[in-house]
Amino acid sequence: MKKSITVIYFALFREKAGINQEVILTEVSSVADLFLELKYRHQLNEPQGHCKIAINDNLATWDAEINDGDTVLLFPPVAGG
Amino acid sequence: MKKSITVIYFALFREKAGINQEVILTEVSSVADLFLELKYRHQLNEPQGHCKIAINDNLATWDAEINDGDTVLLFPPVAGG
Amino acid sequence: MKVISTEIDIASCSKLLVNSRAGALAGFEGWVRNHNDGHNVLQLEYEVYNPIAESEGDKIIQEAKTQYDILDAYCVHRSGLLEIGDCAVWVGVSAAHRNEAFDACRYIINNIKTRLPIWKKEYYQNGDSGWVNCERCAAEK
Amino acid sequence: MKVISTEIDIASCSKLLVNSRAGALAGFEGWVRNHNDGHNVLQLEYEVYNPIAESEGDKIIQEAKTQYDILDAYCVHRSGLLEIGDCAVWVGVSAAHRNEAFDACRYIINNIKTRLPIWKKEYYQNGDSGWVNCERCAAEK
Repeated sequence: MKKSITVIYFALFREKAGINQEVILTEVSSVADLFLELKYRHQLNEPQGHCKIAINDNLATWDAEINDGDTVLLFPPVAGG
Repeated sequence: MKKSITVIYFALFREKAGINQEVILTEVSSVADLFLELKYRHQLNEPQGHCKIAINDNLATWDAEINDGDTVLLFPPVAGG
Repeated sequence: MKVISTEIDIASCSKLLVNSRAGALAGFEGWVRNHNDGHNVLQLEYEVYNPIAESEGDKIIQEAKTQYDILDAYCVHRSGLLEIGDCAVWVGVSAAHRNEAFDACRYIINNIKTRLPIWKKEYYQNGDSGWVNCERCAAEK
Repeated sequence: MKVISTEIDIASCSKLLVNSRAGALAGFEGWVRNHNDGHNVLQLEYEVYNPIAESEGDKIIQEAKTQYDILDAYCVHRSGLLEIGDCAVWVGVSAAHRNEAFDACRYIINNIKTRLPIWKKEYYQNGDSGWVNCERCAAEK
């Protein structure tokens, strides 16, 4: 069954995707696989190791599971301070 | 020939000596020897390594020479900050 | 940890750490520089995702309190448009003794720079702009 | 380096280091604690021999500028009677990057504590008072 996921893009990723957010239907199960799918979809080429993903406002590990209805935040390389 | 030296005492040394300053006549030639003489004179028992001496407003090494007319500042162990 | 869009009032932040058992306050202020990697920077924009920036910042402060013998710590980060010389981030750590305060302050700012969802867009003199990626941060650490 | 007998205005001191090339300010504030070596401290008196404290302080700042890649540094130390919580010493260092600022700030405060003609007399709750000698400072370093 396909899952419905809300994806929110930040900073560089928002500019590259050309959108703030979108709802996608996907069959992937892990955060890492979702990241790959989104990279391909929007031609993002930042390496996974420099990026972060949050699910429902919590930072997630790359092997975390994606569930139907999740809101996923896609963070490009950060530069605080 | 005896040298006339003005000695000024600070903090703990001033309290132990019971005076702010005095003029002494001495035959010693080095700062280290003067320190020994003053320790004996006023029963000071702080080890030399924890103390400092200045001659005419400049910090001096222990082997520096004492000259007639010098003003010597006797500094007990410091505790800035 | 707080993310704010107005000027950081360092004196007020510092007062939050006052403690009669504290002998030391180590502080760090990050200022907007007029240059970066050879470019002349005119101004800077911070995009921050506040909910996670604040929760992750609190987590970093908690880690510092566990790892170092300190009394208190606090961090404020700006969001939005900043000019050269503006304070972008402040970290303060109080402790009985100074070594712990310095070590914890460094731990906090190092982690703030690499773990919080904060992005920096620089606007250059030549009209270009660009997002600063984390490569420089990693090298600086 | 300045020795003053009135409250240290940290915000004003900090402004002296503002520099558009600076990305980092590392700061240290030394506060009067309510305890030391198991004694309850009520207040503290700093005796300072200003001419050498200032010249030696300037020398320490100069050494820091030579040894670390920093832009500027400044230090203010109080003299006279201080209460618990008062700021006794402030050190600020500006640099392009933070590691140099932290290292230089630590170098300066470590040397301020051991090289300047400054003496600290503590007044305790039990009515006693005593000059703090440098043994604790050496251990703290």
